[in-house]
Amino acid sequence: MTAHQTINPETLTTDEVVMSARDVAKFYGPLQALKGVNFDIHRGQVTTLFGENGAGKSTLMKILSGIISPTSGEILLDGAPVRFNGANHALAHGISIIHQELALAGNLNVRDNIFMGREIRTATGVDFAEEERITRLLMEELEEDIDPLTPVEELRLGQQQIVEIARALQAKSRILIMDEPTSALSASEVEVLFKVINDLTAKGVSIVYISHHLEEALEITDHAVVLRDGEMTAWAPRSQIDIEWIVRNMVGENFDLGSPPNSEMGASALTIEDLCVPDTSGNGLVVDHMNLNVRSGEIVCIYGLMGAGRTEMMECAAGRLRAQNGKVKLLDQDVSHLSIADRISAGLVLVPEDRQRDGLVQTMTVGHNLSLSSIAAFTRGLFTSRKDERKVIEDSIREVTVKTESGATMIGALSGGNQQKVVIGKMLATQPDVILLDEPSRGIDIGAKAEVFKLLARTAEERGLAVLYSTSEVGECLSIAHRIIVMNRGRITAEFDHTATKEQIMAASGEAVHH
Amino acid sequence: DGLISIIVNDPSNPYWFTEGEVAKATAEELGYDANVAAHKGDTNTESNLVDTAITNKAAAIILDPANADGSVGAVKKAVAAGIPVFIVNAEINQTGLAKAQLVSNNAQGAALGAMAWVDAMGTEGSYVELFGAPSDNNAQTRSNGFETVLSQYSDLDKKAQEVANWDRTQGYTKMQSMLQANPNISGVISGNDEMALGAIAALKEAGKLEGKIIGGFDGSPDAVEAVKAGELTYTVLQPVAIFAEEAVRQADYFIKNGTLKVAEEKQLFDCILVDASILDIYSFSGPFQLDR
Amino acid sequence: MAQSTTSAPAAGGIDLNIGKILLEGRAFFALVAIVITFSFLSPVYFSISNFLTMSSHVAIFGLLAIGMLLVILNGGIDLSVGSTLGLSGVVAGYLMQGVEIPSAGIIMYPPVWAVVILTVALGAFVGAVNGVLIAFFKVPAFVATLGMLYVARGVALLMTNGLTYNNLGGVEVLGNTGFDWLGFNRIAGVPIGVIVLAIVALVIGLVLVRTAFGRWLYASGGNERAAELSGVPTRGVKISVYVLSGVCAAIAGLVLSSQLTSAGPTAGTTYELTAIAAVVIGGAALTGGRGNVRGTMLGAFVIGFLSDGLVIIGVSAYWQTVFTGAVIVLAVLLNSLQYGRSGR
Amino acid sequence: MAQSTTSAPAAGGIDLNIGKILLEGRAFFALVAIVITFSFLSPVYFSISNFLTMSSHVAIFGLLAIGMLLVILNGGIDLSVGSTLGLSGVVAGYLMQGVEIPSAGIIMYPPVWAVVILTVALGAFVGAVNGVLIAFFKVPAFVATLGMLYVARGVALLMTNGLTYNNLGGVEVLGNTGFDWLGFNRIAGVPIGVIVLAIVALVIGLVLVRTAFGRWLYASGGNERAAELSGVPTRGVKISVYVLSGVCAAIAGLVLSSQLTSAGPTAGTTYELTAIAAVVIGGAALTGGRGNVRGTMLGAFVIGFLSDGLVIIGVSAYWQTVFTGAVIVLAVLLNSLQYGRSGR
Ligand SMILES: Nc1ncnc2c1ncn2[C@@H]1O[C@H](COP(=O)(O)OP(=O)(O)OP(=O)(O)O)[C@@H](O)[C@H]1O
Ligand SMILES: Nc1ncnc2c1ncn2[C@@H]1O[C@H](COP(=O)(O)OP(=O)(O)OP(=O)(O)O)[C@@H](O)[C@H]1O
Ligand SMILES: O[C@@H]1[C@H](O)[C@H](O)CO[C@H]1O
Ligand SMILES: [Mg+2]
Ligand SMILES: [Mg+2]
Repeated sequence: MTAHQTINPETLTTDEVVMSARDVAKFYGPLQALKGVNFDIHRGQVTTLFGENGAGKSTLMKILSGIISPTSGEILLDGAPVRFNGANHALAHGISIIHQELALAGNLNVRDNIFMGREIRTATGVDFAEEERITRLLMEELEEDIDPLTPVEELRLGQQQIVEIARALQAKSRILIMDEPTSALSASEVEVLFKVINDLTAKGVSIVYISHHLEEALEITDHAVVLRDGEMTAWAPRSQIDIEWIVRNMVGENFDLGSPPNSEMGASALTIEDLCVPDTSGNGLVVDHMNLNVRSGEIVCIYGLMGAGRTEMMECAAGRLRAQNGKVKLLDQDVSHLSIADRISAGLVLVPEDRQRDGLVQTMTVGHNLSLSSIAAFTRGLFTSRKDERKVIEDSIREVTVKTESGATMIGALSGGNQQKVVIGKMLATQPDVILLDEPSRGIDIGAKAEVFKLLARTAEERGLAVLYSTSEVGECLSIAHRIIVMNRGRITAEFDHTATKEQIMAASGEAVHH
Repeated sequence: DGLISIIVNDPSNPYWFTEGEVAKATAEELGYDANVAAHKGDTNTESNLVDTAITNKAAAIILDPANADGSVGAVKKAVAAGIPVFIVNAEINQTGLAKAQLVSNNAQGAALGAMAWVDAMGTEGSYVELFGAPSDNNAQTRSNGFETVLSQYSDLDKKAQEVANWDRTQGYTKMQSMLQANPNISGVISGNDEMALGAIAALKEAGKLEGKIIGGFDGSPDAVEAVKAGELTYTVLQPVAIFAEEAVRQADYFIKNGTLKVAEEKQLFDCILVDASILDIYSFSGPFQLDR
Repeated sequence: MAQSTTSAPAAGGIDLNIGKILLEGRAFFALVAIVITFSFLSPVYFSISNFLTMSSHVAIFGLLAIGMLLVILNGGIDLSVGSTLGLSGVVAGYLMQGVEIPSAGIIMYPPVWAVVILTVALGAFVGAVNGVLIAFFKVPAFVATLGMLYVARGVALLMTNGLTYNNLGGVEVLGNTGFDWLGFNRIAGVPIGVIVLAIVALVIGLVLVRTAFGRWLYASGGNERAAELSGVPTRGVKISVYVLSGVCAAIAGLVLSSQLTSAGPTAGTTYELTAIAAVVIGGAALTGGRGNVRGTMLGAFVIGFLSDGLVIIGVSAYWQTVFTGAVIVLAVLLNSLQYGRSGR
Repeated sequence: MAQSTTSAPAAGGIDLNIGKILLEGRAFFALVAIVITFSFLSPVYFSISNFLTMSSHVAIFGLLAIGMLLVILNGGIDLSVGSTLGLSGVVAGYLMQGVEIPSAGIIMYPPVWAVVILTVALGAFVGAVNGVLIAFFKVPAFVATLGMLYVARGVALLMTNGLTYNNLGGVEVLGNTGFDWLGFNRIAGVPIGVIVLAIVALVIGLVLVRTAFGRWLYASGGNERAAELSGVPTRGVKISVYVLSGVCAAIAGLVLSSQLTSAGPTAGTTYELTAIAAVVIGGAALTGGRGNVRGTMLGAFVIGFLSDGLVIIGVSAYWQTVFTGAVIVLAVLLNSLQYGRSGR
């Protein structure tokens, strides 16, 4: 039955518990996301919550922060039961949350986002000047050079996440929940955040922290809790845990991200020559005279900090962005002037960075998402063949091992990792020669990550596919890639083979190697 | 010398189109500049158009009012600005404002039509009525006129009445539905020609046009053609070309002499029945212009 | 497997599985309720002949609604369909009167098939202008088509000087007879207008579920950026839907003017609202990507059968207005409660 | 300091910084171009008295457009404003005629201030019905307000039987005179309607930039989920904007019927389209979250000054229709090219 019967957190800690969940269950229609969870938050400490995609982490946090109510069970605050009706109610009790999916209004500026719904008021309306002053202080604290009056839509993803963090900090809560606050942050930004967290805990603020970057999370955690399929499966203080412990409790076995496959390297599949992409202002270059060559069967990883230009390089190669200069060649054919669709049929495909925005059609089923790029393959004359399409879909589901009831399931019902596999499967179904993947591991759990990498390694080996992927986690460079390329400010600054060390790679990226 | 502002309802109806064109031609013939504008039945637009005429320092306004009650304010405004207003086609419910109101004698026309309708129909049978836009007094006046005559014959049975807003398409669909409910009617009486022509299309489509007595109102060119073709029994010609011209001439007289050409404010212009027998004798020299 | 994908509300269709109809479309219940109510209130309502007549009224709105559906699936809107209908009728009428070629000093009388083709081409052209404004110049669909609503209507009025073309029958010796066939004839008792609607609905339904274009349309309406990156020619799709909407409006214009055997410049005024209402009652989302032909047809029938029913039982015109509004809201209310979706 | 927030396109405003106007609003250029063109074409166009007259015409659409702006900022749309205007006028007219209380056997003549308050309350009620349908029952705004368009119009027609209330002047002895003051009087030469518009624009402009409600509105229009998660009472905001839109429509109805000294049930037909056009020409995005009062006012003036100008120079009604459509598209085309934004 439920894990809490065997593990009782209260017997394992002497620290003061400020908030706890007791036997909390949550149903979304017929789906049970939480199956009776007990969870404690300790004063002035960091409790980290680990778990696969869909384990129920965010659901639990939304309950604690008053956004949704539990189907059953109760929440205790300082030992007394509470019922929140809405986020503001929880906020009034000193609980705030950094949302996993950014909750910002892009049309408003930074200041307005931080204070929306919690205005500082005077007799004549909102005290904008005071709000702006506080915003400036927050940005200083987070060591981010962002003007409070910049519209949020003009910020890059990482900066938006900083705004989200700042908003939670501004609330000055005694309990601060951070649901994957770092998924778009650079290593140095993460460092600043950790410094802030340490200051907060020193002042007695309690933190709940969720991340799929296990190593990173281990740095600051005081207690680790593991959720699996809506149940709590393990609990331990920092002193008793390591990565292996987390992974074992999360998924039941140990994963590694694989090693470079023994594929037969063929001729060069993708050649990028002297590529330049202008930045949004049009004055500088995001991709600066870049040259790159990937052979068929080869897997190349691009490592770089935020803003290094990886996204732009890939989007330009795929035809989404216009190059200012340079050529993109596919198997010696110049594809620089082809449309996205023509590049796909020529064999060059992209798995975009933001799968919700650019990868998936939320109104369609898993099957229709999978078959979207290869409709020609099952069109007979004027019409599509249902039989042939079914085969394409079923083959894809098998090949990329999507966990879904059937192709008829709506895409939104899948977990993040499985959604990511669908985006990859859609592109693989076009039988490409080259696949570009922009941060394919963002926001997916360790198990799903391993599966994605395994899939890429296998396809490279069996089909001779050329793979180019980017990542912001060094650990992910040293997995299946034959070669690692480091990008900094639009240029390639270093190149390694798979025997390189993390320190070498990080140093070449211009990143301060911490601890 | 001077501008005459002509404000009509909606020139997408040939009746009002003729009204505007005749007035404009007359004004230009008399040496004025002339503007034709349309309020499309909206009293607000009408009031704006009157303002514009005031801005333009018009010497006179020829107005087909949007609404018997609702247009009074606009006329007052023009009068207050010292511009003489000559009302055409439809009345306003206040006297002493406009210099003249030249309208067809709708009650007389309706009675004329209804009597012709009874002549063709005989004193028994069932029928339906198509009613114009309720915001237009003429719709009620004509319907009342029909009723006065037809109710004298107890064996004439009115099965249904529908509003079709003077519109041909609405006349068509409403007629089709009424036919469903009353498949055996033998006649239709309509408040204007457009609706009657819609009803004819519906009857034709149902294969039931043969032998039906259908009465229109306006004397529009399309209706005259339909009378010639034997589809429409008659139409009641409104002398719109006559009173539109006359209104401009009275305005001209007033501008030049400062006195009224005709003392009475309300001037009714009798309608003329146009049926097949009349068309044998007389012919049309232009839309709504019957040569006697 | 993949087959059952069509159970999702996104999938379009001409699939006539009864169970699905019952589950999916509350519009279906609304229609049944309307038929039962009126059959009860009037003895003549429930008859083949009345259904056929009502269907031929539905044909006009139904044709507009199918074009509108395509546009709405794409996440757009087309306010110009009523005006395009009017303009198309007028152009057809103009062509039927004979085209004078001043240089040659002759009058050409194009045969009816040529008139039909030219009119449909005109509808396509109007749609293409909308499409280009929207896809290339990034004018919001609401605005581009609102502008076209005025421009097309104005052009129709200018062409006719407000008058109505009346003699659309053609003349035997000129070889251009047959125009009124569309509106007047019946095949096996079914009015041609209804048959035209059925064919268009069937073709578009098939296009939506069985062709690449259909899939592209659902994808670009659901998430345009993702569709583009998946190789969907999103601009081409966008322009195509407006062109198709223009074509549907032109066909509706032809059917209507042949039913009336006349073509006036004000035909179709405010029909855009009715067409949108039909699409939305039929369960499509104005945000794009969701909806199908079956639902839209049900929506059109709900509106048509309701308004004709009210006329047949003799409800006053004012009450008809009130009822129409209430039914639009009610039908969609049921849909919304079902899907729990929000939107514009 | 706080003032400079208006640099973001999102922020609303009454700020009159010339540089910003030039940069931001192409509508401003459109307006200047219109004034110059017509001043050139007609000697009477460029005069204080004509500008005041045209402004009092703009007042009606401007009031509707301000309400519409709020709704559009929220990501919605309100098609019912024209009907609400008509209904409000009729109700005001009804109240001015005296209300018979059958049980007491007397006729009550509410004073003008009471009539104004009751009418505005009616507008608020109509808006609240829209708002509740949209916020609680998740009916898409387009549909809910389309339904209301019909229902409100039908009720107005039923109340008056299609007729128009004419004697809105009131009677001295009954103590209900003064209704026509709104429409007829001037303060320092400026028509009251224009003053009412200016006050409403100023108040709403202030609310948008200076209050929490304004920020909530922009936030929930920009990203409703985010706003809700941040504790913004998004449902309350949504209902409020429809209520405010109803109130604006009621005020417009009062101003109009007092200008006309009569109230007819068909007043305001199709005005919703003009109001939307004004808002969009003024640079607001139909997707929500972007737009401001200044732009909307410019948009309303562009439309009003254009159509009056066309009448003054005597362009035919048909060409007016064509020009109106073309200007709507052109003005927005300029905006779109500037921001490179797409949308509905
Ligand atoms: N609003 C919702 N409606 C229906 N199901 C939901 C909803 N939100 C979450 N779920 C489901 O509940 C389960 C738990 O989701 P939750 O978001 O809590 O996972 P998570 O642990 O945060 O995963 P991740 O690491 O991907 O963020 C999943 O199966 C998810 O699909
Ligand atoms: N500090 C910065 N200030 C301003 N603009 C930046 C900054 N960093 C990045 N950008 C811009 O933001 C855009 C997106 O950068 P992004 O972070 O996506 O690049 P990237 O190399 O793909 O990194 P990643 O894929 O890791 O996010 C680029 O146009 C870049 O020029
Ligand atoms: O008198 C006119 C004509 O009958 C026209 O057809 C409709 O409006 C009426 O006022
Ligand atoms: Mg989560
Ligand atoms: Mg990137």
